[in-house]
Amino acid sequence: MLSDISKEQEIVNNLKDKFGDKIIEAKVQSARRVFVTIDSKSLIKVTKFLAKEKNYTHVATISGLDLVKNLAVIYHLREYHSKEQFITLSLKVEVAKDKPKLPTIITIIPGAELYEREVHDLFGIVFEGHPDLSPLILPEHWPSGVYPLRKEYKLEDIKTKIEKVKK
Amino acid sequence: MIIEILKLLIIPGIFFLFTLALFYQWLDRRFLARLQNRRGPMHTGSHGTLQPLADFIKLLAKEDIEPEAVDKPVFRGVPILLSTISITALFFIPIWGVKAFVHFEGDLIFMTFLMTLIAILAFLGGWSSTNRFSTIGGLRAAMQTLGYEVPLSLAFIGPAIVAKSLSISKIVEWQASTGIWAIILNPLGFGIAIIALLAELEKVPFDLPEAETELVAGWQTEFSGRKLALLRFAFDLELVLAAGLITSLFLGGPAGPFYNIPWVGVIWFFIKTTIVVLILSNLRGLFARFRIDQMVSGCWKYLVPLAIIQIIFLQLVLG
Amino acid sequence: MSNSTYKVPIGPQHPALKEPENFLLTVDGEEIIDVKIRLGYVHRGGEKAFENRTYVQGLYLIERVCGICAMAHQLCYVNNLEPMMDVEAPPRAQYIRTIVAELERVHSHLLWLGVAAHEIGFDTLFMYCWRDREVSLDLMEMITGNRVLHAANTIGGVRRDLTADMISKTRKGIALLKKRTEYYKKLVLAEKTILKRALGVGILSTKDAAELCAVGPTARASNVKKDVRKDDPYSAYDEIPFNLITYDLCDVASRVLVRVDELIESANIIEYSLDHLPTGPIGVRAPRSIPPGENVSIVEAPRGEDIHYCKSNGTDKPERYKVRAPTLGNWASMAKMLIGGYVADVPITLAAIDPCMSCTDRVAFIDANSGKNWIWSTEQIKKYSKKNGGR
Amino acid sequence: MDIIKWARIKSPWVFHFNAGGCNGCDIEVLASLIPRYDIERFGMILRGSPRHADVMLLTGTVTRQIKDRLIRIYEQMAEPKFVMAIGSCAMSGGVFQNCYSVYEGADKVIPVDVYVPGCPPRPQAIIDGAVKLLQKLAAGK
Amino acid sequence: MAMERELLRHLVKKPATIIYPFESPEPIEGTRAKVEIDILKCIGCGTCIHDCPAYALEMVGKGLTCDMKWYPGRCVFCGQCVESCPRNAIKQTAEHDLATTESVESAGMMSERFVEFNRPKKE
Ligand code: SF4
Ligand code: SF4
Ligand code: SF4
Ligand code: SF4
Ligand code: SF4
Ligand code: SF4
Ligand code: SF4
Ligand code: SF4
Repeated sequence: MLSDISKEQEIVNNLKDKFGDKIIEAKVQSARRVFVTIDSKSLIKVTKFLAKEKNYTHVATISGLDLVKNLAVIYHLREYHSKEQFITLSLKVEVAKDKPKLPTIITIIPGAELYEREVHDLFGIVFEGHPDLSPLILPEHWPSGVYPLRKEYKLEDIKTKIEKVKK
Repeated sequence: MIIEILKLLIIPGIFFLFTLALFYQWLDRRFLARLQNRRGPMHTGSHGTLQPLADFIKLLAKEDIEPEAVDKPVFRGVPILLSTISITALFFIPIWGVKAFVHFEGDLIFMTFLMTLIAILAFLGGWSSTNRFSTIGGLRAAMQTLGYEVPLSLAFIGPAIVAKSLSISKIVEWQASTGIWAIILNPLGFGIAIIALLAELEKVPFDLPEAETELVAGWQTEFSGRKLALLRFAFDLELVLAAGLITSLFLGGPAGPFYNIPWVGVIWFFIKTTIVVLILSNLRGLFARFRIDQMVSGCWKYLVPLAIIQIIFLQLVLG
Repeated sequence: MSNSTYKVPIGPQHPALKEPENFLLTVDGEEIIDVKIRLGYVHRGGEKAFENRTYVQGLYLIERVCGICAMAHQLCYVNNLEPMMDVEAPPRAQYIRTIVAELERVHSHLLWLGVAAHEIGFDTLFMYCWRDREVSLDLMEMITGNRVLHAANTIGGVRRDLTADMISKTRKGIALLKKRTEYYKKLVLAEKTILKRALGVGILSTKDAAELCAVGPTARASNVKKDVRKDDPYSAYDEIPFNLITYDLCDVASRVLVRVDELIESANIIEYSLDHLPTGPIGVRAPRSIPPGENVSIVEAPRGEDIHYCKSNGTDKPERYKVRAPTLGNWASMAKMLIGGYVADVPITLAAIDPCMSCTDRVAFIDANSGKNWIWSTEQIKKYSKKNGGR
Repeated sequence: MDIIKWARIKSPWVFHFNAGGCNGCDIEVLASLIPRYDIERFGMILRGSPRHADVMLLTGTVTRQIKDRLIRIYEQMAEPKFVMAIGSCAMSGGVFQNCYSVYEGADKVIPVDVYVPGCPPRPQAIIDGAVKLLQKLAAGK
Repeated sequence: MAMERELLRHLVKKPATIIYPFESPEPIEGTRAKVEIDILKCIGCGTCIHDCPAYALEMVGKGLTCDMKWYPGRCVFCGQCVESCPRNAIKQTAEHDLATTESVESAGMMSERFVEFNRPKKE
């Protein structure tokens, strides 16, 4: 890609300057695609900085990810207002699988509420401070503690688990 | 006496009305389909003419579910009453000759009363179903009455003033004998009556009580089987009634060349009602549904003043 | 709650919704004072299925997230995978993709116009719109082989080439559609009954639209200038000139107008692409597996932006595939539009954002205020109505 | 009763139920109403209320969440009633086979009378299914 | 008024309806419907089965002697099998009318019903 990626580089540099070693990895993948991995402890600080000072107030979606040892959450953030910049910044944090806890970002970006609930449903990540993490899309009679998108559940396992609960 | 009974059964009578009702339903559906560039029912009987009959019989033979929660006596009574009233009202319409089967001075008033009754029955039907959609549908039917009732009555008064009588038969007689159709003096009244009757029939743009996209099937949602068959039949009869009324009050009923020969009169009547039905279906294809508040306020804002203007105009011309 | 307010459940099975979802409206007379939503009826567990399908199988699974923006989803999918595989579809394929994507927009907007007309009880217009929509479906069947789920793309290109015969037929069809669209625009502006039902209904101000993250035509009808095709061009959009349509009435009427204008715009795009169609191959060979990596792709579907995230692990199956489809972005705005309106306006307001739940359902949302998860069964409703005097 | 049978065959009112499909089938069901295909020719009218209908047009994968609804709606229909399973989702789950949240085929939940393969079946195929249903009725049952 | 004119225009126009099944619409070339396998061309490589998103193909036996099954109730008519086959043994015809009413007691019958393509067996 020969396109101009100075804007993307700029936001990455900004983040690096501001947070230093809290940024584990930051790369410009291609035009308008930035991937940043940060330490889970500084999630709130980084999001606040992005939202308040860089105008990244639009959360396109939140993806969960199972890295076998850890779980990861990716916030796909975007600047909503300006027209020239359409950078999608994917902010990744990792959490330990046995203690999947993260602070909620809905105090900064209210639109994240539903996405956080979805991730909770499918991966079992607890967002501390979220007002309501009740099941969102999974069917009724869903067995508690089964998070279908985690790798340890094979498709068939889930099915048999559901059938069991029904009986 | 025997002739009277034969008449009751055959010519203006029940059998005739039944056929006419089904025929007009077919005509309405086919015509609308044509306007929409479709074909409409065509595989039942020749050109689908037997479609309404098939629908009717099928519904009669279908299981009749009465939901637990309904108010049984009312729920059962509404379809029966509705079709009886529609038939009764039809006997006031002169079809065979200029005199209706039943006629008396003031039967026009009685007719408006019957039409209100029909709307009230719709409300009762919806209310007795105790289903959300039905209830709202019923309420809407009642509210709608508030809108169209007054302009409808005012529009009916026009021909009455012209013929100086409140009897439908007399009005027809006057038109037949003078050769002047009331529509000539009452063009506005004619339009208003058509619009108001469209509302009475709960057809687009006034099909609010059974608006499918909002209320499933409105106040009819819970009816099934026989009851639904009767309801639909009652609406078909009402279509005949509406067309017949317009024909009688504005288009001179069976009047026309050689109307004194009994069959010719019926044919004239038939032609005129068919035209009215076609006008009604055309309007049905032309508009989007109104919202209930728009409908009621529209009636009061436009139809009522127009109807009054029409009457004042008549007074000036005749007076 | 006073006695005059009662609740109207809309769905999960309701004629105004093509798909099963549940809305619960609290109404006062005919006016709506509260909206609660429960989704989840169409959750099929597709995202897990991706992890068990190869990338090739995924091509068809992704289409079936939704039958209306199938092409948009598939395009997003291949746009996502191709950079990861380090292949690039040749220019001719990019143009064909653009053409099919725009044809899909035409079909989707016409479908929408018809449904909207149907929702306000204007069945004649519904019939006409859908009749004309058949033209675009025929074109798509000719180009791709199917009317609705096209399977037009392969990873690395498109499946079928455009022949000269197809091009001339497409031109003819598009010209016809353009004429009809102009007629519809005239009609919408001239017909009193349509305007009456659309003007000032379901207001969503520019500020709200931005705050609630509305996307697609819904946002553009609220004068938010946002269109992925312009902002983040993919396929051949960076070479094709077209206008970004916005209206500022912020109501149902402007949502209609945005779509009608976009129809004409799409027709222009197709004509331009046909005129400038590059020659060359229509696809390149793509590997079956993808080296570890991740990517995000965004596509402007007929209803707004569609965003996919993919993580690969070196095999021929994705580690994780995530889809966020357009309608979800508009849910928050919807509640805003409904409150304060009339029951009779619900179908048209709902229709105006063109909600299709099949894609949204990964994320169901219930009630923004209380967040309590409940569905009303018929029995409950009956009980409730008795308690409240049945009025 | 031949006349009743005749009436039944000539007047099958339909009711559309989406049990969790992708829209593809649903728009094709709607498309069979439009001028090009016009199923009203056979006297088929689309009704909003299951109580009025004879035939349920079932589209989409039956999801776990909607199963109870589907059964309830089916019970609300008045006898005699028929079900047309439209699309591969309603027949076997289609591409969603072995997903954790779907039943593989609607006939695991309610009895089905006609199966219309396709994804989505085009309107002709749906009409063909309807005609085959009517033929089946005419032949007996 | 624009609308009324349009309505009346349709009165004289022929309806757009195609009286299917008594008359068929113009066939469009290349539409994808029924899957047919030329079993004599098939070498039993299994690529089609591997790529089918709906598990609609099944191989009975192995290699050159295998037979194939196709499940119409599962197939989504995507055409990937046609694309994948190295021997062009699979094609899709334009036959859409695949509906069936045959009832089988067992639930889930449609997904169990298949079309079988058998190799002629040598005596
Ligand atoms: S589109 Fe119209 S006819 Fe069809 S189900 Fe919906 S409301 Fe009913
Ligand atoms: S909600 Fe839709 S997109 Fe999501 S997993 Fe289910 S089927 Fe797939
Ligand atoms: S918004 Fe979603 S459900 Fe609707 S057409 Fe687009 S992808 Fe499909
Ligand atoms: S059969 Fe195909 S088109 Fe129909 S709902 Fe299922 S995936 Fe969609
Ligand atoms: S993809 Fe080809 S080589 Fe690989 S298992 Fe399948 S048939 Fe064999
Ligand atoms: S057309 Fe698609 S679904 Fe059908 S057998 Fe071939 S690959 Fe499988
Ligand atoms: S891909 Fe072709 S050759 Fe291979 S098994 Fe399938 S049909 Fe036979
Ligand atoms: S010629 Fe084709 S079928 Fe034969 S080995 Fe090569 S790829 Fe396989």
